[in-house]
Amino acid sequence: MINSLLWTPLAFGLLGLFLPRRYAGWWATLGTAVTLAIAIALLAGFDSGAAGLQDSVDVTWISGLGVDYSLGLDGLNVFLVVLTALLWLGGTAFAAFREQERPHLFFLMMLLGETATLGAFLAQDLLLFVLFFDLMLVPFYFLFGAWGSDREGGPTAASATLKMIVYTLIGSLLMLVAAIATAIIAADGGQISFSIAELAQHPIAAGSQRWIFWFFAAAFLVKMPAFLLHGWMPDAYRAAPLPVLAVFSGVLAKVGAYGFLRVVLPLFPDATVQFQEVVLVIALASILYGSVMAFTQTNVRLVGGYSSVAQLGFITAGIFALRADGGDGAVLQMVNHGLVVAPLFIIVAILAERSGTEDLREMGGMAMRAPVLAALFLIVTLATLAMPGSANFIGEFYILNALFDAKIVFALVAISGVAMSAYYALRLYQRTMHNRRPEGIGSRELSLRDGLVLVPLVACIVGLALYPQLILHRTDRSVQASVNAVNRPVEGTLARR
Amino acid sequence: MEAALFFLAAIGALGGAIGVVAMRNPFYGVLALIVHLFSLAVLFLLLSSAFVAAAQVVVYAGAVMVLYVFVVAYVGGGTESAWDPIPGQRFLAPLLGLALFVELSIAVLASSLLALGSDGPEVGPGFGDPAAIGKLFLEKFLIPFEASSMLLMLAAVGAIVLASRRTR
Amino acid sequence: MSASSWAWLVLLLPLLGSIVVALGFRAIPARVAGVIGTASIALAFVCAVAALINLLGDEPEARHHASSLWTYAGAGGLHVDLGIYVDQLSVFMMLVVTGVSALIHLYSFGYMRSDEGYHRFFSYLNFFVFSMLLLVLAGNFVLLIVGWAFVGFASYALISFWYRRTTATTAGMKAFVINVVGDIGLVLAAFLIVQQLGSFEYETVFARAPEVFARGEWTVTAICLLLLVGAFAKSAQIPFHTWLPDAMEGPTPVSSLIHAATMVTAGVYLIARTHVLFYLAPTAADIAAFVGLATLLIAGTIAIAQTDLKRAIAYSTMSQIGYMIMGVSIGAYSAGLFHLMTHACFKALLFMTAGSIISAMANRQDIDRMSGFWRAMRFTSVCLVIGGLALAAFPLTSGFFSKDSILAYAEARGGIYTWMAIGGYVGAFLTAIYTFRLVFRVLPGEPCKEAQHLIDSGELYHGPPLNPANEEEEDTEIGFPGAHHHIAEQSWPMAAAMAALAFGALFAGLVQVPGVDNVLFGFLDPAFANSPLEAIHPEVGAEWRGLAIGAVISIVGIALAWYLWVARPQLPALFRRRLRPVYLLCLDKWYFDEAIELLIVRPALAIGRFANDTFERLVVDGLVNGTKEAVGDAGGVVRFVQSGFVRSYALLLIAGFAGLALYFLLGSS
Amino acid sequence: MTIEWYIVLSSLLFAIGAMGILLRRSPIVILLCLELMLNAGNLALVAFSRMVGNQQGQVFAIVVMVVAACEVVVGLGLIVAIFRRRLPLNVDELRELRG
Repeated sequence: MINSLLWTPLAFGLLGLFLPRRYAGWWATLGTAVTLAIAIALLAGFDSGAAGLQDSVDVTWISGLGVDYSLGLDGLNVFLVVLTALLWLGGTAFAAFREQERPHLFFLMMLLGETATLGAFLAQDLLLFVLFFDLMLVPFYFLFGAWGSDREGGPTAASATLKMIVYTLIGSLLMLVAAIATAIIAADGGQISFSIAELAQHPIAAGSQRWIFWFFAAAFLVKMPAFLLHGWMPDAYRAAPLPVLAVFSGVLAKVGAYGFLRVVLPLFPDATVQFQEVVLVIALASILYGSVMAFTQTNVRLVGGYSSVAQLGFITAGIFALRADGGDGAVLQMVNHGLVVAPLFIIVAILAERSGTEDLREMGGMAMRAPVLAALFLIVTLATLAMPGSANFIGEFYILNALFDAKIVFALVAISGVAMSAYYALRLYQRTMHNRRPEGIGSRELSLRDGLVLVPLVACIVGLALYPQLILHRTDRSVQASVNAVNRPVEGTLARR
Repeated sequence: MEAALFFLAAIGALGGAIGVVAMRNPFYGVLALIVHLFSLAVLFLLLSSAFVAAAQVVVYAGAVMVLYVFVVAYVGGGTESAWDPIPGQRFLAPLLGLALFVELSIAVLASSLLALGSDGPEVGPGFGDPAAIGKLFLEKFLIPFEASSMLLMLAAVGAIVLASRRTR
Repeated sequence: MSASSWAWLVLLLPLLGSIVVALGFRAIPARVAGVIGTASIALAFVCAVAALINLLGDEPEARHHASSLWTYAGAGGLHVDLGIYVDQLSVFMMLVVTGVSALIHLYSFGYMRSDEGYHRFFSYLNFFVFSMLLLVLAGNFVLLIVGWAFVGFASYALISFWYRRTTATTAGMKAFVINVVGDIGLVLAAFLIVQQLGSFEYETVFARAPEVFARGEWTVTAICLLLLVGAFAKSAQIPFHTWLPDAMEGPTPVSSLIHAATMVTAGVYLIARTHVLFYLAPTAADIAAFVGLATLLIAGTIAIAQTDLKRAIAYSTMSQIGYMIMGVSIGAYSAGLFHLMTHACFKALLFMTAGSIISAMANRQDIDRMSGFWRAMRFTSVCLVIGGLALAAFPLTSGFFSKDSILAYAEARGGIYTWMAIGGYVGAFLTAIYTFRLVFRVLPGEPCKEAQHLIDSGELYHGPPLNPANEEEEDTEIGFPGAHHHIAEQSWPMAAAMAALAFGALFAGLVQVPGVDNVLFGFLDPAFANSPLEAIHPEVGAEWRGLAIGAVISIVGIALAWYLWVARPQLPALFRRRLRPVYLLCLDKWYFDEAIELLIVRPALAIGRFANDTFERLVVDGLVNGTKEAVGDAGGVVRFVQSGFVRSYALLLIAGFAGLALYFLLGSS
Repeated sequence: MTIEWYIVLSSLLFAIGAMGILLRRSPIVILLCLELMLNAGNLALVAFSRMVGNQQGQVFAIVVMVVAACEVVVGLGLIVAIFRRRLPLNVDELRELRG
């Protein structure tokens, strides 16, 4: 089951190469739909009472190095897997509704991206995780570089992509080194194993944890991206084709946050405790900086991009509150943010089609003849600003509550990001949909096809708003296991000091 | 007798090798290599490896060298200029060659291979004859054998593709 | 059915109405949408009455029920139910909200008739009622916050309902952001509450609070101050009030419903709901009372100087809510709620009459242009006078009894609260003056151009639609407007709604006449029985003394207004010249907007610009470029090696091999 | 003669071949030098085979010859292709790998 989940997209992608160009997009959409069906079936069979892995696969892969082909579902990743499948379906369908250049390759890359991302979420072996984490880069490198748009007076798509790749690759290489070092140090001359579960049983010495922690953190923080490591984001976001950006921003950023919960907390508990406040400072800086930037941007994509920086800051803060409720909130918020940001970029694509520009200052009044689009956009906007009543609010509420109990000062600073998010999200909505309509900006209703993509996503937002417990209930056990790994050695650390 | 033969062959091999490196004209280089290969064949015989020696003569000195001669004749000799565009190459290359020789020699001679100082064990008359080698190839080393046949075929195809008169 | 089942139904009906109208915007004709919207609220009112009857069936001490549908969010030690809490307070609020809302829906049915966004309007309006009911019915703090934010959103959506107006969208944004600040206060309060008391549920929190906190302890004070941030933002109390006057950009029924009768009183409800905590935090309660007092005075002075009809009424709303906040903060819970109820009636009525007049003025709101409407619109004028009398607390109107019950309590509590009562009477004097300033400027005299047109032709005057805020010509393409709003005289739904409210404005006070009957307090008081402050009751004699003072103040104020604006109309201009600084201070709203702009908005934008222009370029990209240069330098070395000469690669290869061999040789010996 | 002699001779030939590769610029000569190195390896293989009294070394000497033959074929094919394209037959001027 889990194997078919992982490899279905790639299989469809490869088979799609043999179809006529016309059908490549539909075939890819079918592939993502099948993947989503499998993911939902897995979710339906998910036992929320269990903390451990479910549906796991564990095959020895490279026995000499102790690398296993090991996949598994637990509360941490089950919803992220479903989210991945869902957003990929949306993004692929949205792309399939439009003419693409070289459709075979485009959709192959999309589907390869899905397999890689699912692999990163599912991997239970450190080296396998690193492998998939890096594999994710490959399709997006091509998608951004080859199908992206060059910016007048700015960098070309290729150079923007190169910047992104250099950033993330540096992080990835550090992570690779760190992963190998972890396994070797943990093995201590014995049989090397990369299994995350086994490594968590024998945490390595606190001294080694320190540098390894930062190597992993570098990879994850770049991916998110966090403050000061986000330099690649503006150029890459401006260059990326929007359907691809929807899945990229919706899912790939979460891999970084997920990595903290899956790898860093259980494997490097001492370093996590030691550097908690440093990471929190980075998270806070991301929240504030992302928010401030989001409300000064004039490019619609960058509003979304910087708001993601802020949101990922919240998620990081939730994880590094090192409390169960913070972790729960972080996982919930990862799903929420994915669910929100993907439709946001799809809407941005629709708006850009209608107005011929991506500059907020040149837009306006588009709600006029497009009430359905306006309503959907409004819901997405409200969810983006985490209005109470949305699942995003519950996520932020949990995160901030944990932070409030753990480090009150950080919580007080972080919460100002909430007010700013209200401003930038509404500003985006107002400047595009409301006010007077400049000449030459079309106000057309959502087409049925785009509606088919958007409405289900928005329905998911509304559904989760009514019942966020759906996620919280299933993640709680696993998050606690992950967080307890940190809190267990706290006393030991204190004693050692 | 054996020693004399060895020294003769060794001098031939060395001379051939130096000739390859030193001759300005590739054509002479090829001829020097042929001398070198024949000398090596003699050395192989001294090491009671009849089949390898025969293969050396037939395959190398025969077939391969003919190819070289053809190609050199085709592309023309052409001597190299004395000036070397890479700084330091002239100076470093012999140095490294010397270093390699010294290191290899030390590595082998200083190793604790006991039989190194001997002539080797007595071997029967069948040692190294085609039958023995063939038996090994077809039994113990079947996979390398097949692999090398595959390699040969690929190389042949590759050479045809590379050298074919296909205009773009 | 139990009271809580009825309450669920009350909650459900407006939501259903909203969803049906929204989804059926293509299928349902506009009129039907209006009927659905209005009927769902009217049904909700009926259900609320049913809930009341059910609740009255219980013993007074047992009149509270909690009910929950499902676990909304429960993990990691937190637990939130989707639950409601029904007691006297929530039933009372439910009745006020659904009752007034039903009438305002009816009014909107006529008022918005020719607006293009009819479906949207009713959908939003129903959603607002749902949100408000969620706010008052919520059974825990998280759900309270949800309702709190929902009404904020509904308010935003309705303020910027005519989204073609840039002034409307800006005002909506302002209201929303200030309300979010309030939400944050509540969220932080909820964090502290769950940290200290371990639950969000009202019942648990209020039961545990007296055990956990000592009176005056800083934590409970902090909780209450944070709650106050939320309450002030929502109830437009200083310094969070600046959004309310701007919110008048919305259609008039919205001003009537949200920004007069219901939403802005949420802060009052909140303080009443958490009175247990406020009792434990006397400092916070006093701060709230003082802010209420300050607001009622400052807003009163501002209202005297305003020339925009709706804004003037908006400032009077702020002022009246100041009374309520003061009341519930000092312990006059039932009295504060009493004033909330009467205020809902007469303020909604006043806005409706204002809407009627503005329609007749072709959407102009400047009272300097208005006069002589008494002859043009008799029904509207009568309603305006009734509303004005109730607002000015003219004897025997509803406002008369409710305002004085607050002040009488303050006097009875003594100490500094006596001074608050005096401040309250000063405020009442101001109220009478500014209210009748409006009445006397609009009604008597020679009819203005628009009024004359109405008298002559019986039709509304139609000018080119202008934005009342900045006199810009409106973009009438779609969404806006209102060239054809309607007036009460010509639209029976509007007239019916106004008549009902006028009845309430005149007689609602009679439910609670000192020494005569005790219907309202008798019902509400048990809900506050757990606060010792509830035990203080002003004596009947003292109350009547207060009523007498109130009556004198009211009549004197009205007379003064008559003298200034009817008998000697040149006097106000003289005052304006002589007392120019004071006049400007009032006209410019005490410069709160400017202060907020200077202290918060400008710095935030400056930081944003700095981040965008400087920081991003120098530090973030600088970091990158620095790295790039470092990589470039390293690349120079590599490039030297990477010369493209195959032979130098070979050299390196062999050198590497030789080096490796050397390493092993040295290592083995 | 003892095996040592053969080994030392093999090392010497290998070093000469390596040196030749480093010094010469004509691709043909470089190929020839490669042959030298391969044959030096062959000599070592056969010598060790004799030393151990085991024919496996000879087997691999023959495999090396096969590889050498392939390399020659491909290498010469390349040279012919270069010549056909009228590119200079000088490895220093074929510098596409420059970074």
